[in-house]
This record gives sequence, C-alpha cells and structure tokens, in this order.
Amino acid sequence: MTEPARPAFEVANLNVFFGAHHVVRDVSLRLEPGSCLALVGESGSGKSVTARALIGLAGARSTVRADTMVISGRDVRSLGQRAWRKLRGKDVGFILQDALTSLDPLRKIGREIDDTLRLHTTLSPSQRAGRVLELLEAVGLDDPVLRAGQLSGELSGGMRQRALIASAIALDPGLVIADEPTTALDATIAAQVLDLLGELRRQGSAMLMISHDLAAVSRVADTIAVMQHGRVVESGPAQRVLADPEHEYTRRLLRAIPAGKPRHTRLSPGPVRTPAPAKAAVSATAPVLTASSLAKTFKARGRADFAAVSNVGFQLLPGHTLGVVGESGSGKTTTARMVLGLLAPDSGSVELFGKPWSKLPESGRRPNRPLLGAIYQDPLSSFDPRMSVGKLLADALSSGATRNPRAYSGRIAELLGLVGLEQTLATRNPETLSGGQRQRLAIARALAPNPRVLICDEPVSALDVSIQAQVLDLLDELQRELGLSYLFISHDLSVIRHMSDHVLVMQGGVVVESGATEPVFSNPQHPYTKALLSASPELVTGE
Amino acid sequence: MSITEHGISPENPVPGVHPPATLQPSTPRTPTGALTRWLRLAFPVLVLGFFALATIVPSWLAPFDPLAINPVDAFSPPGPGHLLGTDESGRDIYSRIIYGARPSLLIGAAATAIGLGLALVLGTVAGFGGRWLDAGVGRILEVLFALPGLLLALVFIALAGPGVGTTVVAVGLTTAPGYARLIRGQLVALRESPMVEAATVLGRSRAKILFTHLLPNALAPIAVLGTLGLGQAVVWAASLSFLGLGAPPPAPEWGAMLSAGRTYLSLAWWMTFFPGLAIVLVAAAATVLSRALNQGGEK
Amino acid sequence: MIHARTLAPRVLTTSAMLAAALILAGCSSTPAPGPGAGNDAGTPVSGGTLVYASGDAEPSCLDPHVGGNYPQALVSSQYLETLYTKDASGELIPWLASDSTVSEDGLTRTVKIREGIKFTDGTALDATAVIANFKHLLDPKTASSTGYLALGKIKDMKAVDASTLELTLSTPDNSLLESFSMPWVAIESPTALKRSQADNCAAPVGTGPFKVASWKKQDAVNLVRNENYVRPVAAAGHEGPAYLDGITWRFIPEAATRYAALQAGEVNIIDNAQPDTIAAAAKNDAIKHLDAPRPGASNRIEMNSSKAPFDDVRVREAFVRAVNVNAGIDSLFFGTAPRSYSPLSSVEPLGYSDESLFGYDPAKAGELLDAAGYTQRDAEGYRTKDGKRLSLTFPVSTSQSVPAEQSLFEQLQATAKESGIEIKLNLLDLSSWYGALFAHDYNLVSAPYTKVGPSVLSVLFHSDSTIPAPSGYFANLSQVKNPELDKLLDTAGSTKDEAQRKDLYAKAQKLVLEGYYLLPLYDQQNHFLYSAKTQGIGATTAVASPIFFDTWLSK
Amino acid sequence: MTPKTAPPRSTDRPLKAVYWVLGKIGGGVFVLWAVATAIFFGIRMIPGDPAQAIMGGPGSQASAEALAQARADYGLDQPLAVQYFSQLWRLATGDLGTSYSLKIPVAEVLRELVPPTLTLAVLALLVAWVLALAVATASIRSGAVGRALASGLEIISAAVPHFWLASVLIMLFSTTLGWLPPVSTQTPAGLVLPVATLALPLAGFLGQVMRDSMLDAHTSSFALSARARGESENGVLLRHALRHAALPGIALSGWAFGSLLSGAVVVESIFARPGLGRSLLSAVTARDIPMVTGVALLSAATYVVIMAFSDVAERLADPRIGTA
Repeated sequence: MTEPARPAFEVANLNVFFGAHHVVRDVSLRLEPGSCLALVGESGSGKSVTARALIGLAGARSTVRADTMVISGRDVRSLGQRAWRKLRGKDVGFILQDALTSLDPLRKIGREIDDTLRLHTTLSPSQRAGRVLELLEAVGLDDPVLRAGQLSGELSGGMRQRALIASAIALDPGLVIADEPTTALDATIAAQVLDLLGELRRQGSAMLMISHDLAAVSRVADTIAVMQHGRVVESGPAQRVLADPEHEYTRRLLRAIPAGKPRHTRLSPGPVRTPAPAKAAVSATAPVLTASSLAKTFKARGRADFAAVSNVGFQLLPGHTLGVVGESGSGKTTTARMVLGLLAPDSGSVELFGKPWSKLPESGRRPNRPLLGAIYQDPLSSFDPRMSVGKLLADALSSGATRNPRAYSGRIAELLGLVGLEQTLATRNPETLSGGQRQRLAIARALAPNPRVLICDEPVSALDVSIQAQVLDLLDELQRELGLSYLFISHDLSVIRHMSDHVLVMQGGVVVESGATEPVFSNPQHPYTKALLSASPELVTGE
Repeated sequence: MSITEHGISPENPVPGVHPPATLQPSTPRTPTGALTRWLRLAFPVLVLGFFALATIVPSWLAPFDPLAINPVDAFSPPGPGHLLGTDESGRDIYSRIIYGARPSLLIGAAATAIGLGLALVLGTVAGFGGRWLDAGVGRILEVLFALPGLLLALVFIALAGPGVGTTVVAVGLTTAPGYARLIRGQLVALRESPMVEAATVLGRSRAKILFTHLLPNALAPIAVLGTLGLGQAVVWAASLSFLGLGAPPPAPEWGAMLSAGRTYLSLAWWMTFFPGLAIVLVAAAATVLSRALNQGGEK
Repeated sequence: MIHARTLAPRVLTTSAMLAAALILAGCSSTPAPGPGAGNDAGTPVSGGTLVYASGDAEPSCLDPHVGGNYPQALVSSQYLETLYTKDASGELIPWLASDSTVSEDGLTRTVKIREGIKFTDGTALDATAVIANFKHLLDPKTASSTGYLALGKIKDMKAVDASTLELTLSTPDNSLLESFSMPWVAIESPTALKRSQADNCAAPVGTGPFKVASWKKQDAVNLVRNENYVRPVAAAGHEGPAYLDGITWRFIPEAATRYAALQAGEVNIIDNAQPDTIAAAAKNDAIKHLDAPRPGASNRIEMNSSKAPFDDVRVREAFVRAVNVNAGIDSLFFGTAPRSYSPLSSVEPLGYSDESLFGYDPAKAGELLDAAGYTQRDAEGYRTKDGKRLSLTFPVSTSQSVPAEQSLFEQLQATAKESGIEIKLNLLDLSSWYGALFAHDYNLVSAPYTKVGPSVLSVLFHSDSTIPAPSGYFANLSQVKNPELDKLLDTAGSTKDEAQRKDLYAKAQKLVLEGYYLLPLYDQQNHFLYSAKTQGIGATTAVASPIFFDTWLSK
Repeated sequence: MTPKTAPPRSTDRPLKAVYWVLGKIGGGVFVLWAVATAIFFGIRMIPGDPAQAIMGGPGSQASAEALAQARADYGLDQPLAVQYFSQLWRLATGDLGTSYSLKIPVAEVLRELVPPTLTLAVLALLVAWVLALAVATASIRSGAVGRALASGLEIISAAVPHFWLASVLIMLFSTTLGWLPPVSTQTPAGLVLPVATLALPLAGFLGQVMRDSMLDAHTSSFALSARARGESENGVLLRHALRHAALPGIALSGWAFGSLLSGAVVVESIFARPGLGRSLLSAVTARDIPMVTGVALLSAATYVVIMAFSDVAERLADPRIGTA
C-alpha cells in the first residue's frame, strides 16, 4: 500500500521499439491509488506492450524510452535487473490473459502462488503454505487445500484466472496490472472475475486493466484510455468517454458493440462490397431445418459417460436466424455437428427441407450437401494450407472437380466482391490474411455452392470488436440479399441477441429456454438465462 | 511430445497444421541474425550440392583416378601433391572421396527410399485402416522399434547374409518404423482437423478427401524426412561397411575407405579422418537442411 | 630344445636379434642374461602377469582338439604340450614322447612315452592317456578337423605297457611324428577329457608351464603358473616353473586399438602385428618385434584349374606374369614379408622354390593371352575371347587375409587390368567365403594352411583333396588332378628313405610351380610386437606359436 | 476462443493403472514372440545347414556322422512345427537354448555380458543428458551467436559415426597424448573413452530437442508471469525451463537406449570390451542363431522395459498425461 499523495504509477511519453518497429508512441498515463484505468484497444494497438514496459518486461529485443516512468514513487527507468525483480510481484502485480498458458502446466497451483511469497518475504515454508491457502480462499476458490495441490490443467478457466490473480496479489501490491483478464472466460465467469478485481480495487490497490472490450471495462474503470496504432487517441473519465466520445476511433469501437443494438442495425461503417442482386423475398414458411429430440452421449474408457446433448429440438424458418447461446460444455457445438451430419445422433433426428437428413448415410446426404454451408470459429484451420484463396474457392465452386482458379475466375471475383475482399487477394495464401479477411473468405467459400442454410459456429468470437462488427453486418446483409437461414451459435449473448430472430438458451446439453429473441431476453424465465443476461457486459454509460 | 514423434532422430518434424498465433513478438526457435541464417541455408546447400555434383560427374572434381595405384607415393600425407593425402596403394584420398560419393550416397538414398516407402504404406494403413489395422501396425512398429538400429540390421544380415543389397534393405528397415509412426501421427492429426470437416460439409467423399487433402498434406514433410534420413542412412551404411558387411573393393565407398584406413590409424590418420569427415559433413548438412525445410514448412 | 625361428636369416629388427641372442644364450644350458640394447635385460626375475593381446577371433573352445585353428594353437601352447616338437634347426625332437620307432613295413609305429610327468590335475601321463587323447580326436562328437586329419591313418592303437604305445596304420605315414608336434594333437589329461565338452572347452588340462584359471568370454582367458611344472627336456632358459605368475590372454580385434594398447603399456605383447606398426616399432626402442613365420604352406594365390579360363596353363602363367607382386609387397609390407617362390613355408627344410617362374612380365603375359585366344579388347580395355571377357572371380576372406594382404590383392587387380585381365574381388565373411569355395565359384583364392612338414603338399595338391568332406570342404583349391603328382606325393609320404622323400617332394613342388597352379606370395605372416620390458620372448612351438616359459617382466 | 474447461479428472485411476500394466505386459510378450518367430522362420528360409555352424562353421571338415549327431543334439531333425513350438515353449520357460559356437547355454553367456553393456549404456545416457542440458542452458543465456554455436555443435556431434569418433578419440587421447588407456577393462579410466564415444552423438540429438523445448518454455507466457512475480532468470531456468526441457529427453530415452545398444556393437568391438553388441556381431558372423536370437530377445525385452519406465517417468515429470 502506498499513501494516497503520489500516483500508483505515472509515465510520460513512453516509447517502445522492437528493432525498427515503433510499437508504442508517446504514451502518457497516470493512475491514482485505488482507482482503475482501462487501457482499451484492439490487437496490435500496443496496449499489451505498454503494460509489459511498465514492469520492465517489454522483451529482450525491445528498447523502451520515456520522459517519466515512476512506479509507487520510484523512478524505474534507471533500475537494474535486481531492483526490477524486487519491484515485480511486490509493488506491482501482473495478471496475464489466458491463465492456461500463464501458469506452468507442470507445477502445482500452490507452488506458483508460493513463488511470489518465497521471492519477496522471509516467511517460513509453513507460514507461506498457510498464506497460499488464505489467498486461494480470498480469490473465491472452493476447497483451497485441494486446489493448491492441483495443476492448472486440472482447473477450469475461471479457477485458473483466480489462481493467477491470487499469485499477483499475494503481497497486495499498490498496483495491479491485468492484461485481458477475462478474455478467455465464459460471460458469467468473466463477470465474477471482474467483480473480484473490482473488490481488490476497493481495498485500495490501483488497477491498470488492459482490454479490447469497452463494454467489459465499462463497469469497473474510472478512467479509460483508448489506444490505436501505438498511440493513446483518447482518454478521460469512463462516463465521458463512453457517453460522448471525442475521437472517431472511439466512436467506431462503441458503435461496434452489438449489445443493446436492435436487429439489422449496422455496427460498422459502410461496407466495401458489391451487394448481390436481391432475391425475391422468401415467401415459403415451411421450416428449412428441423431438429427433433436430438441426443448424443460421449463414452470414454475409464471415465463416466458424458451426455453432451439431450432432447434438443428446434425449427429453423427460411430467411430467419436461430441463435443458440450457451457457455462451454452447453452442447451448442455438438448440436451443430449433428445438424451438419458430421455426428450421428444417438436418438432423435434432423430433417432438411422436410426430408430426412441425419438418418441418411453420408452418401445419401452428399447430393443435398450444397444446401447446407458452415463457417467456423477458426476459419484458417478449415482451409487446406496448401491452397491459395483462388484455389479454395475454385475447389468449392467446382464441387471438388478442379482447383484451378482460372476456370472460375468470374464467380471467384463475384464471391470476393460479395464478401468485400479485394480481387487481388485471390492469389494469396489464407495464412497471410487478417482474421477478418479469413472469416470473410470462409463465408465466401460457404456461399460458393449457393446454400440455403448457413451453420455459423462461433464465427466472430476470435475477432476484434470492430472486425466482429463488420462480419456481423456482412452476415446480416447476405441474409437479406440471399434469403439465407442461419443457425447462429455463440457464447456471447449480446451477439446472439443482435443477430437472432429466435433463440435457444442451452446449458449442460439441454435447452433451458427458447422462443422469439426479444421476449426471451426482455423477460427471462429460467434462472440461467437471467444469470447470462446480468453477466453479459452492457455498456454502463450512466444515463 | 513422445517417442512416436521421433524415429531415428528426434529432429523429425512434428506435424503442425497451423501454429498457434501468439500475442507477443514470437522468438524464432533457431538463432536469427544474417550470418547464422545464411549459414543455415548456405552450409547444407553447398555441402550437399558439392557431393551431388561429385555423384553425377566425379571426373569434374577429382584430379586423379580413384583406382590408379601408385605404390611409390603410398601413405603420403596431405599436401600440395595430394590434397588429402594418399592411401596404402598411393591412391589419392580426395579423388576417392569424390568418387565414393556415388556409392555412398546411392546406398543412403536407396535405403532411405525403402524406409520411407515401407513407412508410407504402414503409416497410411495405420492412419486410415481404422482401429484394428491401426493397432496391428502399431504392434509391428513396436517390434521393429524393439530391435534398435544396428541390432535390427545385424539380425537381418545374420538371416540374409552380408552384401550391399542387404545393407540397403537392412538400413531401410531400421529407419522405417520412425517414419511410419510420424506419417501415421500426421494423418491422424489431419484426420481430426476442421479442414476435413469443412470438406465433408462441402460434400466431398472420403476417398476424395484422402487424396486431395490428407495425403498431400501428410506427405509434405516427407521431403524433410528424406533429407534427414539420407544423412542418417549414410552413417548407418558406413557403420555396416565398417563392420565388414558393405561394398566390395576397390569401390571407394566411404565406409569401406574408413574401415580400410583404420588399420593404418597410427601411420596415416588422414586415411581415416577425411572419409569420416565426408560422412559427418553430409549427415550434418542433411540435418541442417531438414530443419530449415521444416521451419519453412511451419511458417 | 625349443628355439624361435629367429635364428633363420629372416632376422629383421634389433629386437628380434636380441630375442635370438637370448635364446642362443639359453642353448648353453647355463641361463645367461641376454645382452641389453636400449634397456638392460638384467637377470630374470619371477613374478608379474603378462598381458597378451590377440587379434584373432576369440576361440569358441580352448581345447585345440575341437575344431583346431591357429588361435587355439596360440593360447593352448601355454598349457598343453605335444609328443614331439621341433628345435631351432627345424629338427623334429621328442618332447612328451621319449622315442619312437617304426616297423619295416612302416605300418606299425611304436611311441615311448616319457615317464614322471603329471597333468596339472594330478593325473599321470602314460600310454593310455595318449590313447584317450587320440580317441578323443578321432571321435566325431569332438568335431576335430586338423587333428582328425593328422591322425587319419591310425587304424588301431594299444598300450603295450604304461610307457609304450603301439599304433597300427592303414598305410605308411612318415609325417606322423611331425603331426604329433602340432598343438592340435596336444596331449590332455584323460581325466579332464571325460568331462562334458563344454567343461573341457572352458578349461582344458595339460602338462604345460601354465594352466587355465578362468575364461571371461570376450574379455580374457586367465592363465596361472603351473607350480609343479617339469620340463620334459632339460634346460632351455631355465628349469622349474615359469617366471611369470600368470598370463592374461585378451582379444582385441581392432589392429589399431591393439597397437595403441601396446604403446599405452596396457598389454605386453600383441600378435597379428600390422606391417606398418612393425615398421613404426623398428624406430622405437620401447617396442620389439618377433617374426615367427608359420610352417606348412606359404601364403599363395591358387588358380582354379578345373574351369575356364584357368583350365589353360597359358592363361594361368599369363596371370602370374601380369601381376606385379613384388612392388605391392614392398609398399604394403615394409619389408616385413620377404617374397616367396615356393609352395612351402621357408621354415620347411624340404621347401623348393624357383624365382625364375614368377617374374613380372606384362609383355610375356600379352603374348600368352594372344596365344590363348584372348585377342580382342572390350570397351573397358579388358581382353575378350569369342566376346567373353577375361574375368577372374577372387573371393577374399576378411578374417583370413589381413588388410595389407587385401590391399595387395587390390594392387594385383590394378596391374592385371593393364594386361586386360579383370579381377573381381569379393570381400566376404568366413561363412560366405567358404560358401563361394564350396560352390566352386572362384578362379583365384588365397587360403592359408598350417601343418608341420612337407606332407602339407599332399593335403593341398593330391587329387583326393578335391573330394569335398560332408561339410563341402576340400583343401586342393587349385583343383590339380594329376596322377603323376599323386604318385609322387603318395610315395614321398610313405617312404622311409629321407633322401628319397626330399627328392620326391622337390619334384612335386617343381611340378605344381611349373604348372602355374599357384602364385606364391610370402610365408604365412606371424608377427608379434612386445614391450621392451618383456624379456625372454622367442621360444616357439613347431607351429611357431610363442611359449612364455622363459618370459619375464623386468621392473 | 471459446472458453475451455479442463477435462473432468478420471474417476477410477487404479483401474486405469491395471489396464496400463496389463497392456504393457501384453505388448511386451507380443514383441518377444514376434521377434522369436521372425528369426526362427527367417533362418529356415535361407540356404545353409545350421549343423555346419554347430560344427564350427564350414571350415571344419566335420564328418557326416558328426553333422547328423549335431542335428540330433539340437533337435534340428524334427518336423518344423515341432521345432517351432518346442522352441517357443523353451523360450517361455526362460531357456534360450545352447550357443552353436560356444556350446554353452546362451542364458549363461548373456548373464556374463549384460552387466558390462548395461554399465556402458547407462553411463553414456547420463553423460549425454548432462551434456545436453548443460549446452542447452548455456546457449539459452547467451545470445543468437551462442545458440548458433550450440546448435552447430549438436548437429555435428549428432552426425558423427561411433566408429569414427572412437578411432579419433583413441588416436588423440591414447596414442598422441597418452592420457587415457584405450582398452582397459579393469580400471574405471578404461570406461572414459567408450562412454564418451557413445555419449557425444546422443548428447547431440538430445541437445537439439531439449534446447528447443527449453527455449519454448523460456519464452512462454508462464515464464513471463514468473518474471512478473519477480523471478530471476536463473529461477525461471531452474523452476520452469529445465523441467520442460527434460520432458522430450525422457520421452526419447527409450529410443536413446536403443541407439546406445546399437552403438555398443561398434564401441565394444573397437575398445575390446565384453558385451552384448560384440557378442551379437561375432554371433552374426558365426551364424550362431541361438546366440543371435538370445541377444535380439534380450534387447527387445530391455527396450520394452525401458519404454515402460520412460512412460512412468514421463507421467511423473508431466502430470498432464495422467489427467488428459
């Protein structure tokens, strides 16, 4: 703890270089004790590097310059390694994102937390052990004794994150730096972790929170600094920044947040794409896709059977979007794979356009495969790494007959235009594309055989907010232009709410609530739905 | 990782369809820096290129006839006259090494080819044959593994009798299981990959997927394996020649040269040293190149 | 008494001189110190263990009755003794036997056995003991090859009394006593022979100056001094037990390693010394050299006269004239192996040699080949006859031909090429090599054959020897089938007239030499290198295997 | 990414353990059976009479009776099936038969030869490990050049053939410098060169993998968070990197041991040490089939055991395996 007079940390004109790359430019930040500064930006904005520079871990091949760099009253610019080590963990706690990789998979949780104490205190091993248990208790882990003896691999994402936090706050440092602390977590868990961090702050530590998600930080941050291309483009009190952003980029970020945006409202600036010739509005009302009482149980040797999905049924109407929301292990993806005919249901069936689908052998399904398209969370891994963009599309267009782009140059150009990709990309290898471009490519490929239905499995969860916005808009426009029906799967309630006409809320493999989107969410019946709603980050703009 | 990723050499590439993207600037596995990068490619290319040339047109590189005996200047040490000295019959060591490239490398190449061929069959069967075939092949490989390297070769020679042909097959046999497990692992990894799902959803048949997506991707690292294997095979073959189970004289095969030279170790070290150096160079170059290829493949 | 071959004119290095001198001194029955060079020999002292490093394959059985090869002879010479042996001048002298007579018809051989000699297991040496040994040798179960052949003519045997053995022969055999001098027919304790073959192989029991203590496979055979040793014939270097406490008999196949071990002082003496190391040792006072060529046949290349192209004597001579043997020997053997022009070893008194037949003469070779019809040459410059290339298959045993010899063959191959003769060298391990021979799949071959006495000629050149044993083995590798030669050999083998014997054997040798059935190279090489602190080296058996009875280690 | 939770920890571990052990044993038995069978039939497919080998090779002028006798003694005159099953039975009862050339039970010979080879191999393995880890650690701390040097060193030494290295070492340390005895089987000093010959190439191989995974661990985010806790570079190396580096080493040890056994063939002949490798070599040249079979089975068994051990070791070093 530091006395309120001086700031928890202050940097002026921080610059970080990786060789020639100037990744952080003239960043100036100041953080008062007990308050929370959110550093918001998308991947590559330099926010993480900034955070690391603050604890002298920007990396071996980096050069850090700053006019001022004071942490808990110490000018750290001149610190030697030894002095830095004293500072880290004691005065500054650092919480990395993705606790799975941030905890040594080979060491027990207890030991990882104990390290902090071992390094900075003279406590006896037994005292330290006791303290470790207290800490685990404090971060809200049940049965600390058990947990301390477990490996990160044996804990759930939330628990891991808590454990990591425990190791960061072991010596309740004056400053806690949290880098994307909730990114990898389910909404409800994320909410809990955020509350935990908020709790710390109330105990007086200052907190620097790095995040890509304005909505997520809006409930904890006092001040917000928005970063883009290594610069802080706007900063100020959270309320103000969120209510009336000055910088265009901030506005774009805010606009991109699907939360609270009604269906069909654009989330991103005007598209650079050639709209498809609008089809006659879909008149038919017969369901394109019908699932009735699907069930799937996974058996593993020497382990209890795991009922992934039981008794799931739904109808997908033409031109509509059916959203499926739920957290990991809720059976969303299993359902999707059964619908796609990649997994045979133990019982129940899927029908496509009223005809049997899941019951058919693969050979029987093949003729109708073109009706059904799919896009995935990680498009890249769904591409053959040996094929260029053009080849991929040619392959899809020719239904596997050829991989020669020239044969289909016309349609390829069309598709690229349709999803807003430059024609020049046709020769590129997907690996060289950005996340957004990859997902657009995936959509283009899915559209190639002129499907009527698209299964979208977490299509945007790996993307930055603004990119996510673009993809969501794209999907929305395509749906209207081509009269597509979507089965849209996501763990992100606000995305689902923005995209769907109807929703299924799934938990533990069963549908806990379903119906038309707005009714369900404006008046949730099932406690789980309620929990999801309260957990899902809403913009807290004060009004 | 586990033994399955490692055949004769732990440097075999581990199948990675795509490496995970990391947030911080990732540090490359092997040292960067212009010099080392240059070395990493120039060294193997130069060495292997040189010996490749020697294999094709030895007469361009060799100043002397490798078989021309000249008792008068037997055992002459390295010097201007004979770059790397002469052997007990006054034959020029350098020229013999040059001419020895062909038999040595051909034996290596043939052995590698056999090894890879065998591995390909076994690996594919295991990768696609379904659970039972997979298990069966796994057992076979287990057996081959249980007789490591020279032991398997020797047992095989004990049965088939010594000779160049036997050597080739023996070496091929010893190297096959490693490759096979690798190819299998590759295929299994690919089989589960979203790429296959996507293809299925696009309505591709099993066979089509196997031939257009799986095999080509699984075979990509074969080039890497091949280069690596070549180096290894040359060493194995040389070891067998050394044990007196190799190429007949006066063929200047490196292993044979070595085993001939070692008798005169105390008198003419160069007779042993330089052929050995040739082997080491080839093997090392092969390893370096395969690593480079592998990384190229992963990028 | 026993002397090394080192008295022969072949003396090479100072070290060998010393050995010779030492033994000369030994002759005058008062043990006198050998003169020192480099280091003073001093008076013999007891104690210490000699470490012997053999380059030969480790015998599978220490009893030379079983099988019967030179490695066995080398080691068993330390703990087994023979009925007869040879002295310095190559004279055959009784050893465990005291005397022997043969009947007029030459069909009955009476052997007097020396009395008062005991085997190291306490069993007394007598006629029945000897019979037990012969029976053992002739028993198929023993699988004796060398000894079995040597005693082949014995039809019946009986002990007249304790010290008198009477042998009945199927045909007269004047080489029998020479056969008795070979370690492969050494006399072992009959009690010991009653044990299982495995036991007897592991530790044969004899009358020698040492006895087998233990045998650690692939590591060493450990011999210890026979404290109660009694010399059958009085006074060589000394009387009583040997100086050495014992001998560690190690097997170090790698020539280079073996020499390194000698240099490092880890071992006292090594056999199968390579020519280059011998030459190196000559410049080095710390290491001395013993050259003890083996008796019997010389090392030679035999030409398979049973099939084309060597069924034509002109082609055989052409080959002989086409290859430059001397140049090769000079460069590869560093003067350690004098050229031989005889089928017999130079230590065989009855050896006959004719240098004139074997001169290097490519021109002559050319004429002969033209005469033989090999007038054309093919693309690679080899001579052809009716479009068939003049090509000779030469299987080489890696275990029987030392590297230098293999190199020599490569050089012959090269010189032969100049005369348009192709030689296909196949380096083979022993089994494959024999395989090739048994299949008659050879034109040229080099196989050593050690046997005491000129009777070896019958083994190598008698037409009977072309008939393979059940194993497929046959000794007459040049496959000469000549009734006249057979007659010569038979008479020479059976006559009691020493002069006639000599004459007949000379005729026989002349015949095979002039028939160009073989190309003599040099004596069977048998070189030993030993450290200067190892004194009293030089005494050898009839087959030139060293005996370390007189040997001692100077401090 | 969608959130991932850890897989539920398996409920019935003991059962799994039993499965595992049974699997190992079954696999081992199969391997041994396969090796024995392959050799048994292999040897009968090739021309040549085993009786020859028994009677001291083709060189011996063994009489017909002698050969017949030998066939009878070794049961080679019985029908194939009988021979096969009786041999299997004998092997099952631990009887490896009698060596053709040595005329004594193979088991006896092996009992003499296993210890020296094992000593050699184990020592070499240890040395190789230490070397590999040392080089890896050193290279991590030094910069790009250091790593280039290390990797160069490793690649070269991994490429060196045993027999060549042996010759060079003897030439250098025994002949030229006279520091070490070339062939001493009594003194420990005699072990130095053989062990070095075996260890160096292996160290090269191990070093390459260990250094890679060590580098991965060193640049991983858990290493970063350790540093963020104030852990020193040495600490990171000691508490995190080393252990991760060890994993592939352990996984490879089965393979490594194999390579050592085959290396022993060469090393034992050159340094004139008694051992399995050398005996296999002489057995091969003497066509001593029982001996060959014996050595093969033994090394196979060794391999199976080593693999089992390295599995366990892996589980100990990497608890993730147990849980996943």
